[in-house]
Amino acid sequence: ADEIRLAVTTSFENSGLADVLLPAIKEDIDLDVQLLVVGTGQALRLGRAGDVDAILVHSRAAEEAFVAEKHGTYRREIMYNDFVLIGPKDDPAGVGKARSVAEALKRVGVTKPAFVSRGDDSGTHKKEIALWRAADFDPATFAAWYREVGAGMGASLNTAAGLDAYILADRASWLNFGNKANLTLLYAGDAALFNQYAFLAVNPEKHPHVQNDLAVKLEAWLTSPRAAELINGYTINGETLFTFNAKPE
Amino acid sequence: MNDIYEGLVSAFWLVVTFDADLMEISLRSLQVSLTALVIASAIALPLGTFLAIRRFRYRRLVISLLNALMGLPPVVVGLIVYILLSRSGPFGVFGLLFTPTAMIIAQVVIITPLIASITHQAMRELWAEYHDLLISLNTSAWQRIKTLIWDGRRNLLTASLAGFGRAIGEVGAIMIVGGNIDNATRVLTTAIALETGKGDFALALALGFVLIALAIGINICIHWLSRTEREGRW
Amino acid sequence: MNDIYEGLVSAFWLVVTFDADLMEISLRSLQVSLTALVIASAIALPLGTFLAIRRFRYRRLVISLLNALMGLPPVVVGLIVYILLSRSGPFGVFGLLFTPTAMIIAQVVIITPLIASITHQAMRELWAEYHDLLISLNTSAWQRIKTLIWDGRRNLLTASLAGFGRAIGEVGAIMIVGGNIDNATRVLTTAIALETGKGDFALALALGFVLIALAIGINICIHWLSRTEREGRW
Amino acid sequence: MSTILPLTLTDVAVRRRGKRLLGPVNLTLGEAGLTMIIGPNGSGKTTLLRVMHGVERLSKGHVEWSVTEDAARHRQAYVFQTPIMLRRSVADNLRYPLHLLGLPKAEVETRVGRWIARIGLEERTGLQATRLSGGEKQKLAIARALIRKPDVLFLDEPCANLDGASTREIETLLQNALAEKTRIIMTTHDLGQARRLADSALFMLHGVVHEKGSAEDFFNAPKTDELQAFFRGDIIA
Amino acid sequence: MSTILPLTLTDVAVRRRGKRLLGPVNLTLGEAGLTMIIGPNGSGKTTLLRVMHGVERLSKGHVEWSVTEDAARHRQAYVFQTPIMLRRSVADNLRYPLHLLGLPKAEVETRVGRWIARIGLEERTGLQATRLSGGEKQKLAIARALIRKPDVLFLDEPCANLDGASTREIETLLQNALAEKTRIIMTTHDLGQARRLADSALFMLHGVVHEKGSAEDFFNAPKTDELQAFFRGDIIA
Ligand SMILES: Nc1ncnc2c1ncn2[C@@H]1O[C@H](COP(=O)(O)OP(=O)(O)OP(=O)(O)O)[C@@H](O)[C@H]1O
Ligand SMILES: Nc1ncnc2c1ncn2[C@@H]1O[C@H](COP(=O)(O)OP(=O)(O)OP(=O)(O)O)[C@@H](O)[C@H]1O
Ligand SMILES: [Mg+2]
Ligand SMILES: [Mg+2]
Repeated sequence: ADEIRLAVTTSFENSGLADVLLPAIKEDIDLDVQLLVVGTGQALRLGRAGDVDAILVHSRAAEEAFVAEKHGTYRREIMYNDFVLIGPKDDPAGVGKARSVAEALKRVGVTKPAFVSRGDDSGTHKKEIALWRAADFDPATFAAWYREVGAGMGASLNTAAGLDAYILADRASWLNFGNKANLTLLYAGDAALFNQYAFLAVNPEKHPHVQNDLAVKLEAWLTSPRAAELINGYTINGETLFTFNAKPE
Repeated sequence: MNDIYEGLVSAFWLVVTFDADLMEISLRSLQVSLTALVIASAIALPLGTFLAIRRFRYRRLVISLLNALMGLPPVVVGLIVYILLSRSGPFGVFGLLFTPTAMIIAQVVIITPLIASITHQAMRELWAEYHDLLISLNTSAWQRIKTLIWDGRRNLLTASLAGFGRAIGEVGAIMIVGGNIDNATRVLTTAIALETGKGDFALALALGFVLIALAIGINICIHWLSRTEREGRW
Repeated sequence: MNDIYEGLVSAFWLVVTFDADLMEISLRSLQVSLTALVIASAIALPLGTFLAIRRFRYRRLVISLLNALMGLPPVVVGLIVYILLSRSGPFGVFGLLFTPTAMIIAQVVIITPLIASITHQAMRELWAEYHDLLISLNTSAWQRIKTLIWDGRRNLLTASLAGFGRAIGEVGAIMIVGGNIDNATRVLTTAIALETGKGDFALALALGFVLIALAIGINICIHWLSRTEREGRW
Repeated sequence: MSTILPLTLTDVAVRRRGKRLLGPVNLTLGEAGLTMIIGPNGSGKTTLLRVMHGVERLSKGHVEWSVTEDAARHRQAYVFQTPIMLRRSVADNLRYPLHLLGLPKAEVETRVGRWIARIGLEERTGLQATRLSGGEKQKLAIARALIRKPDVLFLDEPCANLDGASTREIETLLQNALAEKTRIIMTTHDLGQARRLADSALFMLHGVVHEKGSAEDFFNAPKTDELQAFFRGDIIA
Repeated sequence: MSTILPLTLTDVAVRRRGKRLLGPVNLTLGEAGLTMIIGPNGSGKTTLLRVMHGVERLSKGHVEWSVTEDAARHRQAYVFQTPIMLRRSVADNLRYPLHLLGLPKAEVETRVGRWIARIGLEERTGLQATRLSGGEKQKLAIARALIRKPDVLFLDEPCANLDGASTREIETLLQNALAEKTRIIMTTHDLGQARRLADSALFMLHGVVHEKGSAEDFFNAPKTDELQAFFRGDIIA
């Protein structure tokens, strides 16, 4: 079978979806997908260096820059999931009572309970900053209750669990996360929390050795009805994690 | 390749401009690693020496175990310390998780077997030399250990430096128990891991070069202070 | 605490059921670390011995440097090896990135200074003992190195075991250059890091215990084979 | 001062890897005087001495003093055939056993000063002991043994590397110690020295005590052929 | 067989930390015979011997053979005052220098077998050399030196720990070597041995050659007061 290298973010890997998709890909198009699980920035770097054939990330601005620099020819949206606000069960900030994510963050910003931020420039981190801005806060001015941990989604959740802190996570990572401790899902559902994943094949003109044909094949599969069925059908504890939204070409 | 060059350049600028963040995390790195080194040495030097001088039933087993513990995966040490120190763990009440203290504890666990093993090896020769005399003088076990450590202090340098090296370069454990929290528990290695994850390889390398320079500086200082080689044979 | 207990239990079950995945990544861990150990030893044992026997102008500096390199942060080594092996790097054409070979290269870089330093320290005493005789017999540098390594082979055991320990427990570098690709470059430590990230502490710990058991097993085997202590003085 | 003697060896044997290096030895050493152990190379003199002092593991039998083992240990000193120098200065080598005894600092310094003068190493006080010449090391080892004022002193060829004058000095020191009731047990290959110093003597051969007696009988009227041959300097089968 | 002699020492001095251990020494050693170096402990005998052999770093002056340094090195052997045993079996200790010479295996084994028999260690062949008795070690070190058939042989108190018979044997071995034109330079504290063996002699005192001469003059008509005192066994200031 052919092998293709795909760099993905930790949040995608942590969701467990890969364990469903990869065997199906192998079966359908006889392709071994080798996943490199790294930070968003590192995934884009691997693509820029031509060390992987394609990337699957969720950080629109960075993706567009990647395409603008001609490292990729286009980005193809595949699916989305959503971000959720996690926090301690007793919810001192009252996030659970909020009616929008902006309100939820306002409550946090005012009460100043422990809050863990990814702090690693990842898609999730960028989203979190954008949400704070939308709620009229500037995270750069926050005091010590706002902890930038500079780590991946799983590590950050571990830290939040240890600190009994609030954190913004993607739903997939949260559902798959084993060390929930005293944490619980407090707020979800605002449209502002949508999290779009996109597939970018590395530009073969820049990197002649990349296996663009395989990347195209993979992209075709990921956007196929078969993928839609698997992605939409993937659940944990009865909850759907991802929504397929690739547009046919 | 370019990244390496850029890394060197930005390392240079970070250092000459006395970058405040860099200073802070460098100092924290040093503080954590040196404290861990002192504590681990205080345990490991006598322990390794004891194993060199004392024959007991399960001695070989203990030594094999110690050697094996040199291979303790830092991530696992980090996890166990995390579990013990977490709120729901037995030592949760002390609130040590995500503090430099927790990082020191993890590093002590990691480097103690290494220092003890090297100490054991270094002390065996000296003990073979001193064995008859110290037995003849009817010394107690503790007196023997003190004598060997003192007269073999130069041989123990490598043990301690190896421990320091492992501590200052370690990232897996302290990431878990320290949390890499900005302005609180971020040290050089966790910062490097962070920048690597961000894809900012040049900055990661710059920090790496600073760390290596720090390690080299400390080693040269120590060698100079102890004059290890100065009095050696020609 | 519960996690630790669960970890032990699932470690037990993973092992007794000969879990296929576990076998595969354990074997890969061993293969990578042992290969790295052999290569690093082939470089470091003669190098360390050479530094013990030869006086040259910058000898002390070289030794300090070697000691400092014991503190090479694995992440930085990983990064540099990555940059060199990357498609856009100088050795990109070999396509070694994200293969076990790349992991071996990174580990060799990490453990060679450690083994060489401990070797240097261990060989100094023996050289002091043999010095006059080997000079008197007009031996070449290479003959001296061979004689010291052979007659001091027991003292070198700790050096090699320390190198092995560091290699088998290492995660930072091999994560970067190996990529932790399932069925290709996943080893025990990277699998542990992965499970930790998922918050599955019990599984992470289980893998950790398997790794520790492996390290202990290997150490006991080696001790038993080399009978290090068997002929010792009483 | 009560004595820790007599010393009794009962059925003592030392085996290493199936080879018997010593034994069976049955022996009682009385309270006073100097016992000289002689014998060819490899006959077990050193092993016997080490067994008596308790630094060699026995394969069989036992060694007893008139007091408990621990009490006896404190009051013996041993000069090894190859001097063992602590990697410290000459003065610190002499201080070491005194510090172990917990003597007051002033007392330590007086004794150390006196002994350094006695062995003529005033100009080497600060030198690392391992750098001394062969003979100087031997003298230092003897001083380090005598400085504790032991009741029983074991010496294994103490004068092997000494010049004539030093040998004489050491012999004088030993005679002074004998006069102060120190019990001395030593080996030598210098038969002249053996005659000069011994009150009683043992002849070791192939790991056993082949002949023993008071100095007079032993040197003037050796009973066994082997001892006679040894005195003639012949090779003994 | 061309000889590497004479050996010339020009203005040689050895200083360590500001102290002069040896020198200035000016000396020429001719082609044949046995030169005996005697002197009190710490007078510099060992240092002088080591300087001649080239294992001691000079602070001043130079040491020259009639051939290049490298050629000379191959043809000397040295027996150290404290025997240095390789941590190998007795037989391997003897094999080692022969392997270095690259001799064929059969030749190595014959020589090793012969020498083990000569020093009477047949029953110790496989024993780790470090476990030998003091005298056995010394005999092994001598055999290891002679087994290479050196042109020049340095011996530093080779008989210090030997019994009478062994001393005699070694003296015979040395005389045989002399008969085969080996040049021998040695030290001893045994004045009897010095007289028996020496063709010429040097008296070391305080790091310099205080008196030298042919054996006859040296032993029977010592010129300096110090040497006379030394022969009497007196202490020399
Ligand atoms: N492990 C061993 N196996 C076999 N033989 C051994 C072992 N250790 C020591 N020996 C032998 O035991 C003998 C006794 O040695 P010992 O040192 O008592 O002799 P010694 O009488 O003091 O001789 P010397 O006069 O040469 O000092 C020696 O011949 C030595 O080779
Ligand atoms: N680094 C040093 N500094 C000062 N003195 C030293 C140093 N090294 C050696 N010495 C002294 O140099 C002297 C010369 O020693 P050497 O070994 O040549 O004497 P020797 O004549 O062989 O004595 P012996 O008969 O006791 O073997 C000794 O007195 C020794 O203490
Ligand atoms: Mg002996
Ligand atoms: Mg000497």
